[in-house]
Amino acid sequence: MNGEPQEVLKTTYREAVREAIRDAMRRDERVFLMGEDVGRYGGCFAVSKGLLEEFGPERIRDTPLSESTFVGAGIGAALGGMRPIVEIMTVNFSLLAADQILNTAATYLHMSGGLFNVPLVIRMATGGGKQLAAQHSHSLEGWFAHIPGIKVLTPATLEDARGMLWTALEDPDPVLIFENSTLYNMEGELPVDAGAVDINHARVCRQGNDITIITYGASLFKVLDAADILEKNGICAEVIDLRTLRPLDDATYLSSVAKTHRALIVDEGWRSGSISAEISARIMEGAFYELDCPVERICSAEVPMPYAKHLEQAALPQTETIVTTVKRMVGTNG
Amino acid sequence: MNGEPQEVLKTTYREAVREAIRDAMRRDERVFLMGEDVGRYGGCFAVSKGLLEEFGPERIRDTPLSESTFVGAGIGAALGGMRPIVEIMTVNFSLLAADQILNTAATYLHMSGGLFNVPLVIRMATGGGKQLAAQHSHSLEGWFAHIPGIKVLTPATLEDARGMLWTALEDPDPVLIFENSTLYNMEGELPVDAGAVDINHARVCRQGNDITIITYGASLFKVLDAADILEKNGICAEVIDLRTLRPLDDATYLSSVAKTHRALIVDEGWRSGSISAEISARIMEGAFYELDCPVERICSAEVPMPYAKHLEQAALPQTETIVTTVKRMVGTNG
Amino acid sequence: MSEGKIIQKGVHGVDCEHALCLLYQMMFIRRFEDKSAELYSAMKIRGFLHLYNGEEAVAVGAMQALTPEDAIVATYREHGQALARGISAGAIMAEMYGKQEGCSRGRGGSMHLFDAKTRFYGGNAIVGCGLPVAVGLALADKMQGKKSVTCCLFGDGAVAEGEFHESLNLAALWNLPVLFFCENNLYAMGTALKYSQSVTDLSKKVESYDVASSSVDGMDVLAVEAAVKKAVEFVRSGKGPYFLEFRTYRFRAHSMFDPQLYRTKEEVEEWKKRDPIDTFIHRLKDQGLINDTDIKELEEKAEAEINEAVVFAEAGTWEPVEDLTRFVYSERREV
Amino acid sequence: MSEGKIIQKGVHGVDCEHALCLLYQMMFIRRFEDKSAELYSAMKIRGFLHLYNGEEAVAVGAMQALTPEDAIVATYREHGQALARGISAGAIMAEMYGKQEGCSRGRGGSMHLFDAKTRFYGGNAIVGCGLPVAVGLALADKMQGKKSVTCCLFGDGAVAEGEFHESLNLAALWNLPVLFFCENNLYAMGTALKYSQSVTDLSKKVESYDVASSSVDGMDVLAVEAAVKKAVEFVRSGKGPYFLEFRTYRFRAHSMFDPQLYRTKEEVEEWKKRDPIDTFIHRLKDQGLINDTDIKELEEKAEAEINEAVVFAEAGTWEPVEDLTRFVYSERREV
Ligand SMILES: Cc1ncc(C[n+]2csc(CCOP(=O)(O)OP(=O)(O)O)c2C)c(N)n1
Ligand SMILES: Cc1ncc(C[n+]2csc(CCOP(=O)(O)OP(=O)(O)O)c2C)c(N)n1
Ligand SMILES: [Mg+2]
Ligand SMILES: [Mg+2]
Repeated sequence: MNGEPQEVLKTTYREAVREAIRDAMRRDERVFLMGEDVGRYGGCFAVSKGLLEEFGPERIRDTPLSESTFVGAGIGAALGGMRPIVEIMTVNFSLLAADQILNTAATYLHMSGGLFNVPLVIRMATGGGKQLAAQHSHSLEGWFAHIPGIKVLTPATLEDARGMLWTALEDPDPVLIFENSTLYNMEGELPVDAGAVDINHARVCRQGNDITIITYGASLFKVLDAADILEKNGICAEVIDLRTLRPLDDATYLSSVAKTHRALIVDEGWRSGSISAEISARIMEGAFYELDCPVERICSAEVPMPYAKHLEQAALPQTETIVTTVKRMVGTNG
Repeated sequence: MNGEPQEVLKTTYREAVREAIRDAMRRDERVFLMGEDVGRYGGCFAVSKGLLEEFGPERIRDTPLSESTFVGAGIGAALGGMRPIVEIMTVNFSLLAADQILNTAATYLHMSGGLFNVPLVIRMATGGGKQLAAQHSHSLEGWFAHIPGIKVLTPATLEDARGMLWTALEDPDPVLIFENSTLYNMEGELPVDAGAVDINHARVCRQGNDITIITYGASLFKVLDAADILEKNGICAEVIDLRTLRPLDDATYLSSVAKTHRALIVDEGWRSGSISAEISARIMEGAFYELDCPVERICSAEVPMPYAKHLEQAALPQTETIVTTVKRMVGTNG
Repeated sequence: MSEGKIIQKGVHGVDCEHALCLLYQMMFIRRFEDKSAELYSAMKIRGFLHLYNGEEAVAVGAMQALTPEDAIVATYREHGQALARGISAGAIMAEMYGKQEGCSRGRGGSMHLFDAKTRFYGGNAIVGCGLPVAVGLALADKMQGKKSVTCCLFGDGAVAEGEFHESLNLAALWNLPVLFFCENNLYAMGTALKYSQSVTDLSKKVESYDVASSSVDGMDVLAVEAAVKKAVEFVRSGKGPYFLEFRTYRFRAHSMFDPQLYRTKEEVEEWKKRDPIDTFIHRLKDQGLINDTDIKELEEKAEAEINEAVVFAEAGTWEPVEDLTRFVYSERREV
Repeated sequence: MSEGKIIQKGVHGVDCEHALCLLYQMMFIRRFEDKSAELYSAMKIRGFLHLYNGEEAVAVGAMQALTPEDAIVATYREHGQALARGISAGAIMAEMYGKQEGCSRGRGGSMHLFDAKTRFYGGNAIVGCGLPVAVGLALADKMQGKKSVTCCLFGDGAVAEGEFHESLNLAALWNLPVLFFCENNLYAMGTALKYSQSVTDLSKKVESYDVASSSVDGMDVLAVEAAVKKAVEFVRSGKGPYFLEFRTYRFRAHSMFDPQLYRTKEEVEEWKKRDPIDTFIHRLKDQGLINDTDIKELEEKAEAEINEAVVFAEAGTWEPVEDLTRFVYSERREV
């Protein structure tokens, strides 16, 4: 890159995802979008607004409420040479398609001894924070990351919202993309020529020496806020956006921990059996002797999400808790 | 208990589960069993053989292949005052009912603000080792343990196969019981008056000072075999059967680690995001300063289960690996 | 209203008192929904809010034939269903405020109204998930020798879900006392029925399970009531499940986030001519059973009651944050 | 067989060569299954083994009308389906041995036979899971302007699954070229159809999606062939999906672990009178198209071929354990 300023555009996370879909549809006629209300309604989060008009009902397909079948049909279409993007409105409804995801999409390549791969992309909105209560607020991306055979992406930034889809579509295997619904309105700038991004590496979003804070998705911004506050308190946190939850990029966070000797994981999923447990276990296995104090986790409380705002906010990881926890941890000597 | 020898009976794990069901059906007329082929076929693992003849088709209900609906109907029946035992043939098919388990059974009490609890028991066979390949060999009990609102039991012994069901039926909330299908033929003895067992505590199956090996389900026996071999090598392992994966009994394994200063977790689930990651993370959080070396995990390889026997066996945790790993770990000084 | 009218027999032989009661309930629901929308804009209510305007006749008509022992499994568009079943407006409003005086302690919100006394099992927000639960409730009642029926409400969108098929089959196979009540408002969010069903005549599907069914004008509260009475009798007498399709229409957006790109204003206006409240008033007036003063009285009564509900909700208290993880597991053991 | 016979026209105008080819395929499958059972007892084959005895006419008849461009989604009882589609007996046998020369490299086993050349997409062991996949394959073919059809095989048990309902609806709604082939052998494991369906006439269900359908005697290979030909023509001409019910019967146990408590020996014997191979031989003999020597020849040929397959499997090699985690993700990137 030379020194000239890159041309940038103001945009939102929502528009970045939409632009990614549009771009994919234009580039590759095998790509199509299918899901509930992606067409005539314009997408339940307005992500696909306008795409029906641009690409027509053959390529922007409204489906009936049949999650298992339209996900399975996505698998079939992928096997048949297309590059489907299946939208499950929110992760909460993905449970109806759990069988197709785990038992079919994730196993096809293996059980056919390598004959049939499934180049399918499934997008879904995820996360709490909008007072949608117990059946509409799950953060199950870490849970899905348990499954071998699929990849799990969690774009937090505009760059990733814009760029991960294309990389996912180039992937020969099933990729799940989780868009945290609280991010859709996030504004920012993107280079006009923004395009595909790498999905194999975590990203160090902020350099620091005192502690490594590992996170992903919407929590990234709480962590960055916390890091700002901590800086004012003389604590310099290194912040890592995992970006991809499966496969995990161990090297990035392990080498950070080798530098900072402390690690905190912030994760909107329920604590027990979360992806943050996995990362803690891997730090245990890969950087135990580097640690000055135990790795800690800040996760969502282990409760189906309550509706009342004060309870919901208490259930989710918060900047303040991150700040206090880090202060305590950095105060600790191993 | 006095010194008199207890009267015992020879039995198998299968018979112990059957006896537990029979006992429950006799004691409480609200109890009934429902699932695929539990009646006329006699249960796909012959667990419920003879029960249809004894209790009739009203209480031993063969269902159509409709996992989501018969699990949901179990929830409804529990809400309606019955004490259903729903059998999902194997955990592999439970994915079709994942929505009812996570979004309904686990949330009802909470989203109704405590009004409606769901006293439902779901039993399923789990595990690999029988060359059933990629769609029939999952060990998802640890994965289900991520979900708040349910309890997860994994009986490994005859006592627990016999006793956990009754305790589960007395529980006001949904309980999932995972029976490892390789155990059904296991023989042993049970007191004639064997009955309900506690489900809140892990069990120290073998005392030792050199290392704590934490496991559950069918792996318990591989671990016990390994402990025997290790003993001959002068290494004395403490073996813990978790018994219940949600909620985890932290006290038992943490106090053991405080004694042995080393811990290994053996778990038939896939490694990433497994229950063993959670335990490792909790040891990190609760006993870091007690550790002489990093906690390690032996899990299944992250691969949909291959059919070929040598590959399947290579994918599963094995006694030999446990022995080598422990030897290496005990050789390590922190 | 004047004493005399109450004992008069009116429309279809329904007595006037009853007709007014139906009318009042519908008006009440309408006003309650409008108030909810206002309070949403005022940020007092949050989350998803799905209003029932236009569909009032369904819930009001349907609940008439049920006894307190019967069970109800409702959807996320269930304010009207809950009110018609007799859950207090205050408890519902407080719920939407997130107060612990709410019918679900503020844990549920608009989509999760619950009530034990009236056997109101939610407020369920996963489309179709209530169908199997209703089958199970009916099974429990039947196994216990009770004469109760379970009424399961769901939308036209739910018909596409696999659980619809599984639940109708199981209820029919086991001859269970379930009332399947489909509120066919022609849209599932922005997806018109014709884009989600290869056959839009839903009774065809139901036949294939050997479940008795009929379709009813869901904009006519008396037609709904009559149809439900028959269906309840059928089910209660042990003849197995019954399916009723209520042809209705949602006047407002799907939820508070819906630009309604998928239908025309004209279509909505056309349906509004069949407004279940206006048309019912018209009929009652035609028969000389009520006059404008009566209506005004009813409106004022509803307004007052709803204001009380709002006052109740406003005065409600927040559950302490320390209690966050309560109600994940029960606090007592069963026996 | 003597030259002359081959060109003779026989039963229903089917030429003799073709009839013999059908017969041979059925005999081959039968012998293959018996051999598999033997090898299971000899512990050469492990896992679940679901045999096709009694149902041979379905697969053999069905595959006749398909072209190599058509796709097939099969079940876990699919040896016969795979053989009839043209996957080599050696590759299947080696698969069941767990050898890397198997059609799925020994990773799949009996329940997961795959073949790219013949577009044979498994071997799927979750009941019903192939239905949506078939819908998607048909969608892909249609969107790419291909004239292919996708044939989805499933059992009567699968009809109860929600995915059946969802998939029939979607295929009909989108007018997709799917052949839904239901092998109705009256049982799902030990559950007779009448215990799993409120309406056992499956064509009733299919009507409710506006999907064309017919029921065929699955014990008559010529009837199957004729019905499938018509169905394929219908689907290939763009008229949408087609549902065929094959009425058949499984002569053996569900799998190798099945005491068959749920049916009587008499029932099995009754059905065996309709053995698709015996009855076909009988007809061919009646018409003087073959004699005992011919049959013996065919039997010996099958025996020899199957022995070769076993030799091939025995000689196969084990995939190195070091390769355990291959085929979890693809080894190349797509373009
Ligand atoms: C399983 C599932 N999929 C998707 C959604 C998102 N969603 C909420 S309401 C709705 C439309 C349902 O339409 P219908 O059943 O007709 O009920 P209506 O809203 O018209 O009353 C959808 C798609 C959901 N809640 N659950
Ligand atoms: C979803 C699911 N539930 C249960 C099973 C276990 N199971 C395997 S085969 C079978 C019976 C299926 O019967 P049917 O569809 O009629 O096929 P058939 O075996 O008769 O060929 C069952 C219940 C399964 N494999 N998948
Ligand atoms: Mg609707
Ligand atoms: Mg069958």
